[in-house]
This record gives sequence, structure tokens and C-alpha cells, in this order.
Amino acid sequence: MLQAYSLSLLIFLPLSAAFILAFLPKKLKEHFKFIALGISLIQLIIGVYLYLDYQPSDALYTIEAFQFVERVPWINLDLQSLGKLSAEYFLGVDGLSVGLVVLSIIILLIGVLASWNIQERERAYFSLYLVLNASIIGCFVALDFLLFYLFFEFMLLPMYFLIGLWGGPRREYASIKFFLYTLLGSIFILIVMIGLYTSVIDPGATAIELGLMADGQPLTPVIIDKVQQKLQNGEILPEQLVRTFNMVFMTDSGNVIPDSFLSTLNPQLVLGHSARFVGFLLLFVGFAIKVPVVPFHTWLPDAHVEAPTPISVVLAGILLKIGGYGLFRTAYLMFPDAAVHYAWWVGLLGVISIIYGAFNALASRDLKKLIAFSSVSHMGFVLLGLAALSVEGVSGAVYQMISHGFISAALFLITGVIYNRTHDRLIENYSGLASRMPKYTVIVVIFFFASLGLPGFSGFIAEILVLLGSFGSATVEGINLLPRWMAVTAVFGLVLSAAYYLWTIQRMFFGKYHVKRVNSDRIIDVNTREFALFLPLIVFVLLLGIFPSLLLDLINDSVVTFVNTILKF
Amino acid sequence: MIPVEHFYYISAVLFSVGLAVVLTRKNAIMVLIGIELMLNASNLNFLASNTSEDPEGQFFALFVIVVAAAEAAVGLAIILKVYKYFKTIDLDKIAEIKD
Amino acid sequence: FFASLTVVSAGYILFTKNILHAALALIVTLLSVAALYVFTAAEFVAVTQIMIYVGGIVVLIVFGVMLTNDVSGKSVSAGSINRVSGALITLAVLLLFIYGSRQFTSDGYPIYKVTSMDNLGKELLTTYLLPFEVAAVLLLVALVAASIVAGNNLKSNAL
Amino acid sequence: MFIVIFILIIPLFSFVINALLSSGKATFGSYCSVALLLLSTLGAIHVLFFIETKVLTSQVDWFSVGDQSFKVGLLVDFQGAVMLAVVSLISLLVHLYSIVYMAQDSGYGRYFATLSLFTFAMNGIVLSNNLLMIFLFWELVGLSSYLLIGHWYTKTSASEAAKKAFIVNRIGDAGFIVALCIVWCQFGSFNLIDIQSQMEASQIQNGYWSSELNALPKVWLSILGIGFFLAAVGKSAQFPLQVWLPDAMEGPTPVSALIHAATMVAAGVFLMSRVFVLLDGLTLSIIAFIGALTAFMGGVAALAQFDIKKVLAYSTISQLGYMLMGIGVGAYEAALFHLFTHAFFKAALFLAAGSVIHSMHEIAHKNHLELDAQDMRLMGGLKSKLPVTFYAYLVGSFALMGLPLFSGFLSKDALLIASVNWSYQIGNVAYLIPSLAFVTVLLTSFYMVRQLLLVFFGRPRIEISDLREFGWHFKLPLIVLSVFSLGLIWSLNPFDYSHSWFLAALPGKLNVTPEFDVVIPDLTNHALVGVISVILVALGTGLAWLKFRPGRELMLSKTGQFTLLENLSLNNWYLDVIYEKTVLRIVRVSTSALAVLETRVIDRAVNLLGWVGVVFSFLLRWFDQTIVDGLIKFSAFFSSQVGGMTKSFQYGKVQSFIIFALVSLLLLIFLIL
Amino acid sequence: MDSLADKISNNLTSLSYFIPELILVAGLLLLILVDLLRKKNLLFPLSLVILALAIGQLLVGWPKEAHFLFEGFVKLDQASAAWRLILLLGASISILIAARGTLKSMGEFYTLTFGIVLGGHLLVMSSHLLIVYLGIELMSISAYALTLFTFEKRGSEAAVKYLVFGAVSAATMLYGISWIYTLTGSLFFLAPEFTDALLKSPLVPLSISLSLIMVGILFKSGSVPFHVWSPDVYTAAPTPTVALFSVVPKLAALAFLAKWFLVIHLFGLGSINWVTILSILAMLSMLFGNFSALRQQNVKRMMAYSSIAHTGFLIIPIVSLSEQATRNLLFYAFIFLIMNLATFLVINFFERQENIRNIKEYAGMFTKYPLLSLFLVVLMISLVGLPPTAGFTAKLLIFTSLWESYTMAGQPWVLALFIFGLLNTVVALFFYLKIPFYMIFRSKESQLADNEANKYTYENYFTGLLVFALLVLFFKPDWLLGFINKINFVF
Repeated sequence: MLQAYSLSLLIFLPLSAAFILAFLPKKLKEHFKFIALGISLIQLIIGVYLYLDYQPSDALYTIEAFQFVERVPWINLDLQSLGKLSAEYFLGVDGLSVGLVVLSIIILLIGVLASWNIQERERAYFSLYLVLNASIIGCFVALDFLLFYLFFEFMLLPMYFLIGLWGGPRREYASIKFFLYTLLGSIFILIVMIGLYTSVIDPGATAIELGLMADGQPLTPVIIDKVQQKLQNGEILPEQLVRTFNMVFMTDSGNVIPDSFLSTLNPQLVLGHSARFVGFLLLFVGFAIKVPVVPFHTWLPDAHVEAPTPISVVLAGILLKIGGYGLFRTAYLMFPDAAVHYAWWVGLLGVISIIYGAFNALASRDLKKLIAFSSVSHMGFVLLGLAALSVEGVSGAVYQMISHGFISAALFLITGVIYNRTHDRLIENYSGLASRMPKYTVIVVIFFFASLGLPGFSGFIAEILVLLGSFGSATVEGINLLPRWMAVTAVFGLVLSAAYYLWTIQRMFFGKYHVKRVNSDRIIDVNTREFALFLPLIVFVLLLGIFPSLLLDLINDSVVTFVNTILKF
Repeated sequence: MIPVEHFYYISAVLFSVGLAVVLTRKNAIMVLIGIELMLNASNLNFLASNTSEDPEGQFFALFVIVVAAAEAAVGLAIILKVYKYFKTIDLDKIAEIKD
Repeated sequence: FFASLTVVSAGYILFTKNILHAALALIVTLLSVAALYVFTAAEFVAVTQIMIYVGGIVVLIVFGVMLTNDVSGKSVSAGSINRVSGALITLAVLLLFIYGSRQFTSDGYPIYKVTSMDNLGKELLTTYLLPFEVAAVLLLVALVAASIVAGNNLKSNAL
Repeated sequence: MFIVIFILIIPLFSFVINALLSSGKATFGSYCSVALLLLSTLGAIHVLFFIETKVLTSQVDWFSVGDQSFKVGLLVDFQGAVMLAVVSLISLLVHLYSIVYMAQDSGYGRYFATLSLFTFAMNGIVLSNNLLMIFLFWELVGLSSYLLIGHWYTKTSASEAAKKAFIVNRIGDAGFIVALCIVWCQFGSFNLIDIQSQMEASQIQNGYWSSELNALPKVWLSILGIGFFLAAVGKSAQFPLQVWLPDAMEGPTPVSALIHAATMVAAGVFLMSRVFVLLDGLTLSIIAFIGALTAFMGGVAALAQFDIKKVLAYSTISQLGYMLMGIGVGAYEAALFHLFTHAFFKAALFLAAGSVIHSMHEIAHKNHLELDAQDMRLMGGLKSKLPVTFYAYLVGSFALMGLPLFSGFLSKDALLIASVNWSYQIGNVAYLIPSLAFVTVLLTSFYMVRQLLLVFFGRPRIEISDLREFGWHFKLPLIVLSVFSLGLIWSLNPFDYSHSWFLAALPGKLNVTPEFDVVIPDLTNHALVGVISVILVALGTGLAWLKFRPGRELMLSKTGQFTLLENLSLNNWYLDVIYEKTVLRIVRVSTSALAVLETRVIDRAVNLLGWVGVVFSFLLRWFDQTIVDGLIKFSAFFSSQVGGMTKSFQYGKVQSFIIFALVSLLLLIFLIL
Repeated sequence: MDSLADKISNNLTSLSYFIPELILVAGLLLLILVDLLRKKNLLFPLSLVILALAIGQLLVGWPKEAHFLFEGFVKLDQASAAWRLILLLGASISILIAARGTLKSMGEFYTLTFGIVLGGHLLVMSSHLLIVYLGIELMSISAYALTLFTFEKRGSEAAVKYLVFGAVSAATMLYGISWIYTLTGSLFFLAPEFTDALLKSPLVPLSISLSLIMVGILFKSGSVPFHVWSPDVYTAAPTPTVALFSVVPKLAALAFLAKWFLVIHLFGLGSINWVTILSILAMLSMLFGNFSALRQQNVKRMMAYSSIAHTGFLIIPIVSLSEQATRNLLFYAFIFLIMNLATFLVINFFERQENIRNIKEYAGMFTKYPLLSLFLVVLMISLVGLPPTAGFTAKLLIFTSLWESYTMAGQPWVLALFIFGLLNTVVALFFYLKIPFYMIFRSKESQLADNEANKYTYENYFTGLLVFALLVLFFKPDWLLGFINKINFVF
């Protein structure tokens, strides 16, 4: 039961709770947060179950490679001359996503706890939060492009309102900026999605259409081969083609209709470029905005600075990962040829993000902005590792996403703590906080060091893997995808990150106690609730730093398959 | 007999004149008159082309006349209304709605 | 002759300053067009033209003119605008149309066949039943429309 | 093997105990850690006696990526065992010493926790069998160093020093990471033994350095070596990154003794010995040169310092330079030897200095004086008041100067001989290196004697009558360390290092770098080198005596004019100033430039998109109103000009729109035709 | 020639297929009667009953196959039945919108609405250009009058502009028709002879005449460059009639365009590339519509531009030229109908209840009318075309068919249209979100929330229903598309 419906449960629990919340009477408003908390806790249980029950598998990208699969027909349109069109309610996780799902659950739980002090419009807040919760998880588990896109877009609205209603002084500007950027990105994704699903068939349904197998019969590789052969030989009538949104089928180049727009053999040209390359680029830009990659990052500092703390936590902890995950799941797997072709550029953007983000963080006077830029810098590692296409690099990229999820969540909580007390985040207004807030200082030091890649914390494993992977990037036709100087340059990002974090610690926490323009009485140390927020994060960051196999065992096989699938091309 | 081209030419001229009236005259009623001219031009065409057994063009012309009458009625009613509010029927003086 | 009459009177409409003169010229135009109809063997249409247009529309228009002009005491005339652009456009349209019409393949002197009134009536109620009915509805709707527009006018005048 | 793990883990326990204990029970925690460290020291000594020439290693999978697995493992060989013993012992002594030294401090528990953490991390570096783990502990050592330097975080100078230390180290670590990347790429393993065997198997051909796995351009081999060296430069405070070490003296003195003199800073040297096989000729030459240069620069910088700890700090830099020079000339075993001897005598010196400082504090406190407890100009005549301290200091100084019978003589001798031999081999410019080394010997003796004279001899410059030496917590470590600074402990023949048990136990030559075969030190010059160095020591002592003999009170006034050399020395060659003016400035400028870029250009460029949208809409409106209407306006204007027919400029809206529509229609038709 | 009796019987049989229209006509007369009898209260329910009857009849008598009725003047097939259904639904909802306001008690409003619907019906069923002309005129004349129903200065101005523009367009179109008649000698445009004649016609007069006819169609559908009347009319006319204008005449004209386009496309054999032309026009429509909407303050005016932009989107499936595209057009039309009318419903509510006309005045309405505001947010999202609303599905479908058409034919303008259309969505976001933005983010100081009073208005329920339909149709578009798919589009 749980095996079969756990993923749906993860999505629909918060959704239905949001719905119920919306209709509860106002006098219960003190209890809204408990509902949200309860939902998150249930999700946590499911998440633990997912984590424990997931069996690493190195199956190739077929349906079987995924676990906890739920597959129900959703939309089936008969387009007659264009064949059929099927979209499915298709959920499942593999090594790439299972960690992210668990991460999301944890961060969302922490986000609920961090929202404990929300005092206005609780109903709306928690409803939106739960909707956000559902759509985030939906994004990670959806294996149907349309479904994925649905969740991807759906995320925007609660986010828009959460930033716009509960945010800082310039929240309206920030929220609209966030919305527009992401929407622009998603338009690019939409273009490619249309191109993809008109070019890709569902071999199973097509086989049924062709009479090769009966409805309900399991799909075997033999049948797939047969269908693909027929497809490539052009023996299937257009009416019999079942076009699909299924991301798994999109991954298999055998399913691409030979004379279609995104055909692998002779792709059509768009403005003189192969349509597949253009498709890759569009997807890349679409998700790069979300990641964010320099130069598509400018929404991020604004959104972060203005967003309320729990939302910053979710935004940095999870939403950015959706961009990265999208690159993995769609751009790379569906356009492996283009991925290899553009590896150099992707890597370059990664390095630029790392260095550029770090420099900007160094220049930031606002603590939250500093952390936002550090996110840009750290997410650059994801891109770099991905571009390397070596097992180490890709593992590192996945690891970095999860590790950064925890660390950045904690970092934004940290800014939340000080902001809650003083409503001022300017670094220069503080000095010597360590004397007044010792516990807080310890937490800050721990996470700053975790973030700058100190061994023993998760960030180190991720970054070292990325660097190893990008230095020894995958070779295609004897040439490394990434030149070695990229890894070497990226290393200096680490130096810079040490610089901005330590400088901040020194300015804000060390030295004589002194605050400017802030009511000194309000500087009190973290309370138990806040401490409870940080504790699990510390534990996770340390666990992942000391026992990387907790996560790597989970993702390893999938990463190997991922790399092989792409390089095989 | 008149060569059929002449009908076409006359109709074209008539249409153009109608159009010119519509375009250049300020008075709304003049515009209506221009429209009537344009309709007549079409009718002339219809009739000139109606050579076969089937009197399609004739009927068309008939219906156009009917429609023109209806249109003129409603149009004049509207113009009267405008006149009531604006005290003028100069089309260029009727500009209340702004962006 | 009628052709030139049509053109001249239409031109007069275009250039006259007096709206009443224009209305009168319209009558001339319409009559001469009706005469042209006769040349195409469409007597019934010509008759209808004279009846509806001259008898109806023009009267309406003249009423309109009277109603809208004498009250204000301004001269019954109408200026013109857009002269150059209007003229240019019109000229372009005219040239285009004439250029277009020259390309019609025609047999020069067509023979128009007079359709008997009887036939027309039958056709109208059989083949053209639907348009006929539609035209009826249209007239009804127009009547209602005109009455509400004008009627309300009177009502609010009264108020 | 179990015992090794035990040794490694014990300090971690100590850390946990101290970190978790409430401040009320901190003293208990400190004794706990002393006891635990005693255990681990005993264990280490046990291992040392037991190991001899064996190499113990074992490893388990840590995590795997793809089909590669990353392992954790331990490696104990002789040099490791000695290092382990040294670290444990000194750490034990420093813990003991600190119990009293830090007794009044509010951060007592925190202090002991970090100190234990440091010991754990340092043991980790020593015991790791692979480079990744070394790096891991390397960073951990950096962290604990950061925390200890910044122990008195309310002092701005201390917090800045901590930050500086970490960031400068981080620059070195960047080199480490690059080197790690190259190693991984080339060998697919971080295991030291694997690397050694694979390195032996690798070849250099056609400008490519090829191993079983991979082939890289040859230059990457040099980069590899330089990367590791950069790490060592950072950690061991070599030129040009030595600037952090003097500042690090802001930390408590026992910490300086343990971390910034004896152990951590030596980790760089230790690392170089671990990766010695990977260094090629070019790298070695660079290392030798930088080492010698640093030794010289450190020596010069130590000459004119007034802060008792700063003198020692620069001396440490200088000595570390020696060691790296030793590595560079291929005498890594000599370098290690010097590392160990140095660890003891420098720890002795620092602890003794700590004792002095503590006493000075005491005086200041009693007499309610505002004074800098570390300024040598205020000291003097302490010999009689602090006898144990004095003798420990004396022994340490002699060892540092390299007087025969003391440990320093043996190891320094070995280094000098190696450098001389090496320069014979290379010739020309290479003579610069031993020359610098010899000059440094002179400098060393000068500044040490100066210090001795200033601190312990002469008349007291302030009232010290009721000064009393502290108890056994202080004395015991001083005595133990002094004993280890004697030559006899290290070699039966105190004049000849070749008889040292330590060198005998080390395995033979390790250098397998394919291209460049480092010479085996030829011992024939032994006597000559020894004699020269002794003469130089005597010379330096004489000079110092001349200048600072008791009774001469010159140049000690705080307002005194300094000579150029003294300024250079006092300011450490103005390196900080130079960095401030160049590197930091560049970083700052580029940072703010990027920030400007961010807000002004990129953000704007993107906003431009939106702006263009808005502008576009206005354009359209303009088009709607100006072109469409304007067409009419224009035509009206046109007609009034040309035809003069109309007098008004009025235009009608509806009709204008109709014209607009018709124009479009005409366009459409022309488009079709 | 058939005998007279045959013709009469033919017409009588035709009548049996024509029941919905007959009901409309009868209803029209009945309403006039009721109005004359001063039974004002009866008007509203009666009109709804009539429309319901018509819809019921339409569904009951759903054509199995295509018939040419009335001597071939109209063609009754499943496609036109579907369009008629849409038009009837549009009219019904528009009348429901009028439930709040003065229009409710005006018999003429219903009469004219019925006139428009009737005209639309004729247009979608027509197979003869005379019917086309009459249909358009019927719609126009009713619409001119309806524009005036606010009985104020601005209304009359809009009406006269509408009238002038409309009459000129109609006359232009008529002239085009007369040329077509000259060229082909026949006006039964669905007949094969007509197509043959077109193919044989010389290029210049053909292109001129077809362009002239296009003027009329584009005018009715409100697309660039014949759109200029719509902002004024939308601003000045009463909201229910605006809702009606935004749906019924527009969709009827587009339905006819879809049919007509296939005729003039001449199976791709003609020498005129109408695909390119319409693509450009569609792009221009989106461009003008969206960008002009950006800076509007008046809600209805903004909606006018929005509907111009939507016309551009609706042209997309028409130029895609496939059977499936026509289905997608129907789907989009249906969704457009729902979301547009629901939006006007809300706008009308606010206009009546709070006297709000400008976007800025929506400030703080969220606290006062949370539910309705929420619905409005969903509607705006749907109008932008984002999930999870059917607006997204509809856009997805039309762009799919466009994409297919591009991959088949590879016309560059089509690709331009594709990308341009999608990018326009982003622009659209700006102005659509303006209303929710003001509603939610800006608040009026003086307003006290009194939720309870406003909870159970009929607008809430009705909008809720429509919004729910939009959501459902996102999640299960096959329910509607399955229905549409059953429609046989073979001509």
C-alpha cells in the first residue's frame, strides 16, 4: 500500500490539507501551523520509508529503473492524423531524485517550524505553504513532462504570494521579478516540451496500437526493440504513433520519430543550428534561470533579500535544486549529444558562477545578500560537475545539491534569527556578537565553515568530488570535455568563499560588542525553538560529511547509468 | 449595349467616391451617405455580373438594399443620440473616451 | 449618360459643402444607378432601389440632417478633413480596382436576361427562403434597435 | 592496529568531553584530557618502539563513486610513529601547562576542547594513509588553529589574525586541491603506497607524463608538486605566505608552542615528505630556493623584534625554511629530523616564553601597571627569579642556534651538509642556497643571544621582586622538553647526526622521480660544515653580546630611531604592507567592480528587457497615436503647407483609423501581389 | 430546376433541422411581446429558458452527418453544431452576467442579444456568401445598438465609431463579395465549382477581392489592423454586452474564418500564401493586444486589448491547417469563452457593487471579497495561460498543432509565430497580474472586512463553477476533447 502510493501521498497530503485549511474557520487560526506541521511530519515518515526502502539499481532508463512507480493514464487524446497523444500521471524516483525528495521533505518541515511566528493571515500563509510543498515534491517525482511542467509552474504562484505578501520592504518588486524570470524560463521549457512530445513515441502504447501486444500486458524489451525498429524503418503509420510526455521514453533515442523535428539522425535546422542543439540550449536557459547561473541570476538576490525567512529557506534549500534537477532529468538525458557538444560552455558558466558569485558575496553588505550570492557560487559547482560528465563530477553535483540544500537552509535561518531580533541585516552594524550570543555564534561558525567546504561537513565531499570530476572530466573522442584550468579556477572560488565567510564572522561576531542603529536589548541568544531548527541541520550536514555513503550509495548506480547513457550517445 | 467593363469602372469609381466621402467628411451623416454609395457600387457589380439564368446577383442586390435600409435606420438613430449628447455630429469632435 | 450622371452627382456629394445638397445629389446618384440597373435587365432591383433608397433612406437622411442641424443654428454644411490622405487612399484604391477589373475575363457585351417578376417571387420564397427570413429578422432587430436608441432618447428628453 | 586507532580517537573523546561539559566543570574536563592524552602518548611511544622498520597499514571503504571507491585508512611507518609520539608528547605537555596558564580564562573549556580537537586532527594527518584524508585533517587542523588564534575573539587583532591565518592557509589549500585533482586523475587513488608504486611505474615520454590510467602533459607533474608545495607554504608559513604566523601569536602562548611552533606548522614539511616521490626536479629546486629564502628572511625579521613571541615566531619561520630547503635538496629525512628536534626545542622556548609572559602579567596585575607583557624591553634579569624557565630557555636557544651537544646541531648539520652537497651537484646559482643557510645560522645565533640577554640578564627594568615561578604544571613540561633538546637523546654521538637512531631507522632513498635523480648526500664535507656552522654561531653570539650585553641600554627606548635594516626586520620585510597594497587591493577593487557590474550592468541589462517591453508598448502607443494619428496630422500639415486649402488642423479619430486600416489593407494586397 | 413543390418540401425538411434557430426567433418575438406587456420580471428567466431550450434542441438534434439546408445556403454539420453550442453558451452566460444591473429589465437587450446569436449561428453554418453578409450585418446592427445601452455620452460615442467602422468594413467586404461573384459566378463557397473558379481566376482581382472580404471577417473578430473600434466599445459599453461582444461575434467570425480559410487556401494550390499573411496578422494582434494592454488603467479597456491578443492566439490553429488544429480551435474557443466570461462576471460584480472601473481601485478587494478575488486570480492565470488552468492546456494544444504544421511545411513565419506567441505569454503576465497585484498587495486603509455579507452572492457560486470548470479541464482535458474529437470535420 505504502509502496504503491507513497509518492502520491506525499503530493496530495499537503494539497488536501491546504484545501481544508482554506475552509477552516478563522478562530482556529492558532492551530493552522499545527496542521502544517503534522502534514510535514507524516511526510517525514514517508520520506524515511522512501529512503530506507529504496534499492539502488543500475537499470538503464526504462520504467523499471524507477521505484515507487505510479503510472496512471491521464490525458489520452486522439489526434487522428497526428497519431495519439498520451500524458500520464507517472511518478517515480531514481537515485537522482530520491535524495532530493527526502531533502525537500526535511527542509519543508524546517520551514514550517521556522514559520512558527507568522502572525498575520496565517490561513493564507499555511495554505500557500502547503501548496508549495506539494508542488515541490511533485516536481521531483514527476516523470511525465507535462506533470513536471505543471508542478514547475504551479510552484510559482504560492511563491509569488509568499514573497509578495510576507516579504520585506521591496517585496513586490522582488516577487514580480522572481515570477517573470522563472516564467520566461518556463516558456523556453515549454517550447522544447512541445517539440519533444511531438517527436517521441510511447513504445508500449504504440505496440498496443500496432497489435504487437495486448493491452495490460507488460512491456518487454523485445517489444520495445520491435517497435523501435519499425519506427526507424518508417513502417508505422502516423495514426498509430502514440506521442507521449513520458520523460523516460523521451530519454531513449530509439523512441524518437526519425523524420521528426528533433530526430537524432537528421535533425532539422533552426536558424542554421541543429534543432536538438537549440532544444538543449532552450532547456538549459530555462533551468539555468532557476539554478541560477550567472548571468541569469539577478532575480535571486532580490528574491532572497525580500522573502520571509522560511521562504528563503525553502527557496534556497529546494527551489534552486529544481533547476539543477531539471537539467539532469531533461536537458542532459534527452539531449545527450548536445550536452556533450556544449559541455565546455556549460562548464565555463559554472566556473563564472562560482567566481562571480563569490566576488559579489565579498562585496555584499547585507548578510542575506551575501548568503544569496554564496548560493550562486555554490550552485556553480553543480553546473561544473554536471558539465564534466564524469562519474565523480555528476555525483558531486548531486551531492552538492543536497548538501547545499541543508547548508543554505541553515544559513538563511541564521539571517532570520538576527533579522527577527533587530530587523537589520547590515553586517557593518554589528560587532562582537559572540559575547552576547555565544550559542548563535557557534551555530554560525559551524555553518559558515560547512559552507566554505571544511572537511567533515557535507559541502566538502560535494566540492571535492566536483573538482576531481571536472579535472578529470569525461573524454569524448580523446578530448576532455572540460579543460583543466576550469577546475583549477574553480578552486579559487573556495578561497574566496573562505574570505567572505571569515570576514563576516570577524566583523559581526568577533571584536568588542557593539551594535549600531539597533536596539541592544533585542540582541538575545537563540531560544530553544530556534536551536531545535538548527540541530537537525547540523546533524545532517555532519552525517553527510562524515558518512557520504549514506547518500552516495543511493545515487551511485543512477549516476553511473546517467553518465553512461549520455556518453554512449 | 454597354460593355460590361464600363459597369465595373463605374462601380469602382462609385466605391472610391463613397470611400472618399467616408474618409474626408466630418459630418456623420455624410459618412453614412458615403457608405450608401459604397453599397451601391457593390450592387452595381452584382447586377453587372449577373448574366446567367440564376438571378443570384439580383437577389443579393435586393438583400443589400434591405440591409442598407436597416443599417441607415439604426445608424441615424445612433447619430441622433450622439447629437443629443455632444450637440454636434462632427466625428472629429466626438472624442470623450481616452486611454 | 447615366453613368456619367452617376459619377458627376457622386462627385458633387464628395465636394459639396452643404449637406442638404449632398442629400439631393444622393437622390440623383441613386436614380441614375437605378437606371444602370435597368441596363443590366434587373428592373425589379431598380424599382426596389428607387422605392427603398429614394423613398426611404434618403428621407431618413434628410430627417437626420434636419434634426441635427437646425437646432444648433449652424449652417447646414459639413467641412472635410483628411483631404490629402483621404484623396491619396481613395486614388490608390481606385487605381487598384480599375487595374483589377481590367483583368476580368469578360465576353465584352453580355446578354442580360430579364427575370420575370413571377419567377423572382417564387425564387424568393423557395430558394431564397432562408435569406428572406433572415432579412425579415434583421429588419425586426433593426427596428427594435432603432426604437430603443431613439425611444430612450425621447424618454430622456422628456425627463 | 587497534592501538593506533585508539591513539587517534582519544583526543576526539577529549574534545567531546570538553565541548559538552558545562563551564563549571571545565577544570575536571581539562584534567580528563590530560589523562587521556597521557594514555595516547604512552600508546604512541609503544607504537614507536614497536614499529621499527615495519609499515602498518589498513583501510576500509569510505564511500564509492561509480566503480571508484574512496577509502579511509591508516598508515604507520617509522616517520609517522615518531611524529605521532612527538605530537602526542608535546600536546600532553601543553595541555598540562595550559591548566595553569589558562586558569583565569573565561573560555577555559572551549580552549581545551579545541586543543584536543587539534591534537586529534594532527594525529589524523600523521596517521592517514591517503591524501584525501590528509587533506581532511589538514583542514581540520586549520580550523582548530583558527579557533585557537581567535580564542580571545573580543580582541580585534586576535580575530583578524585568525581570519588571516585561515585565509592564507586556504590559498595554500587551493594548491593542495589542485594537486589532489591531478593525483586522482593520474592514479585513480589517493593511497600513499599506491601512489608510490604507480609513480614508479609511470613514465615521461614526448612531453607527456603517463601513468597506467592517464597521460597528462609533463607540466602537470610540476604543477602537482608545486600544488603540494603551495599547501606546505601556506601551512608552514613560507615565503610568500608567511605573514600569518607572526600575527598568529595573538593566540595563547601554549597554543603557539604546540601549533605554531612544534606541530602544525611542521605539517607542511611532513606532507612534503609524504609526497616526496611525486616531486620532480623543477619543483625541488623551487622548494629549495623558497626554503632557503624563507630561512633567511625569517632570520632577518627576527633580528629587531621586541615582542618575545614574535622573535620566536620569525625564528620558527626561519627554521621551517630550513626544513623545506632540506626537502628541496632531497634530504627529506634530514628535514624530518630537524622537524622533530625543532618541535621539542621550539616548544620548550615557547613554553618558557609563556612562563615569562605569565609572570609579567602577574607583575602587571599586582602592581596595577598597564604594560605589554610580551615586550622584551620591559624584561631583564629574570634569570634568578625564574630559574627553571631560564635553563629551559637556555637549552632551547642553544639547540636552536645549533651548538654541538644539542639536538639542533645534529639536524641542522644534516641539512647544511645536504644543501652543500646538492649545490655542488648543480653548481652556479645553487650555491646561493647553502650560502643563505649559513648566513641564517649567523642570524639565528644573533637574535637568540639577543633575546636571552634582554630577557634574562642584566638589571630588571621593572619591579620584579615578588616574582615567583609557577608550580609543576609549568616546570614539568619545560624540563621534559629541555631534555629532548639535548643531542644525546637523538644520537649517541652528539657531533654526528649519521649515528642518530632516527635516521638509521628511516628507509633508504625514496626519490623515484623519473627525470631527476637527487644526489645522495655525500658525507665527506661533514666536518667542514660542522665547523663552519659552529664558527658562525660563535660569531653571531659575539655580535649579540657586543650589542646587547648586560648594562648596555641602547636602542631600547620605544621612541628610538630605527635603522633601515631594523625597520625591514621589524616589519617583516613590509610584506603585509605590500600585500595590502597589491593583492588585497586588487581583490577589493575587483570585488567592488563586480558588485557595480552586478547592480549597474547585469541587473540593468535584464531590467532593460522589461524596460524595452515598456518602451515598446509606449512606442506602440506612440505608433498608434503618432503614426496613425500623426499620419493624418502630417497629411493635414502637408496639405496646409502645400495646398493651403484647410485652415484647421483638426482630424477625426474614426476616419483616421479607417485610413489606417485601409492602408494596412493596401499593404496586405501589395504583400500578396 | 426542381419543381416548386420540391423546393417547398425541401425547405420544410430543412426547418426540422433548424429548430434551435427557430426557437431563437420565436423567443425573440416572445420577448418583444413580453416586453410590450410590461412584464419586465419575466424577461430574464424567459430568455434563459429559451436559450436552454435551444441548447437542448441542439443537443437532441445533434447532426449525424452534414446536410446542406435551404437549397444549400447553409451547411449543417457537426462542427457548426459545436460552434452553435458555444455561441449559445456564450449568450447564456452573458445574460447571466446581466443579472446584476439595469440591463436585466430591458427587453431590447434580450432581443438584440438574440439577434447577435442568430447572426452568429448563420455565420458558422453559412455556405453562401449572402448568408455570411446577412449574418455579419445582423450581428453588427444588434451590436451597434447594444453599445449604446449605457445611455450616456461615452456609449453613444463608442456606438457611432463602431457604426462607422463597421459599416465601412461591411461595405468593403461586400465589394469584395461582388468581385468574387464576378470572378466565379457563384457564391456557394463550399461547392467544388467555386474552388475551381477561384483557381482559374486571375491573381490581381482575386487577391484584391479576397483581401476585401478578409476585412469584414477580421473586423468582426477584432484582430489587427481592424481592431481599433474594440477598446472604445469595450470601455463604454455595458459590461454584460462587452462580455457578449468579446465572445459571440468574435468566435463566430473566427469559426467562419476557419472555414473560409480552407476555401481560399485552395489546398495549397493557390498562388497566395495566406498562411504567412494570417501568421503575420496573428503576431501583430498579439503584439498590439498585449503591449497596449500593458499600460491600460481601465479594466475593461485592458480586457479589450487582451481579447485582441487572444484573437491572435485563436488565429494560430487556423493557420495550422489541420483537422486536429480545428479541434484545438474549438477547444481554445471554449476555454476562452469560459475564462473571458467569468472574468467579465467578476468585473461586472465589482463595477456594480463597488463602482470600480480602474485597476488601481481594486486595491484591498482581497480582504473584502477573498473568494471572488481568488477566483479572479485563477482566471487571470488562465488568461495568461499557465497551469493548472485550462488556459494552459488550450495554449498547449494550439501551439502543438502549430508546431506540427511547422514541422510539416517548414514555413519560417510559422516558426516566428510560434516563438512570438509563447514569448507574448510573458508580456501578458504583466498586465493580467496587475489586478491581483492591486487586489492583494495594495490595501485601502479605511476598509473593514465584512466577509460574511459577501460570501454567498450568486457571483461567487457562478464564478466558482466556471473556475472549477477551468481547473477540471486542465486535469481532464480529454473530457472535452473527447467530445470534440467525435465531431466529424470532413467537409
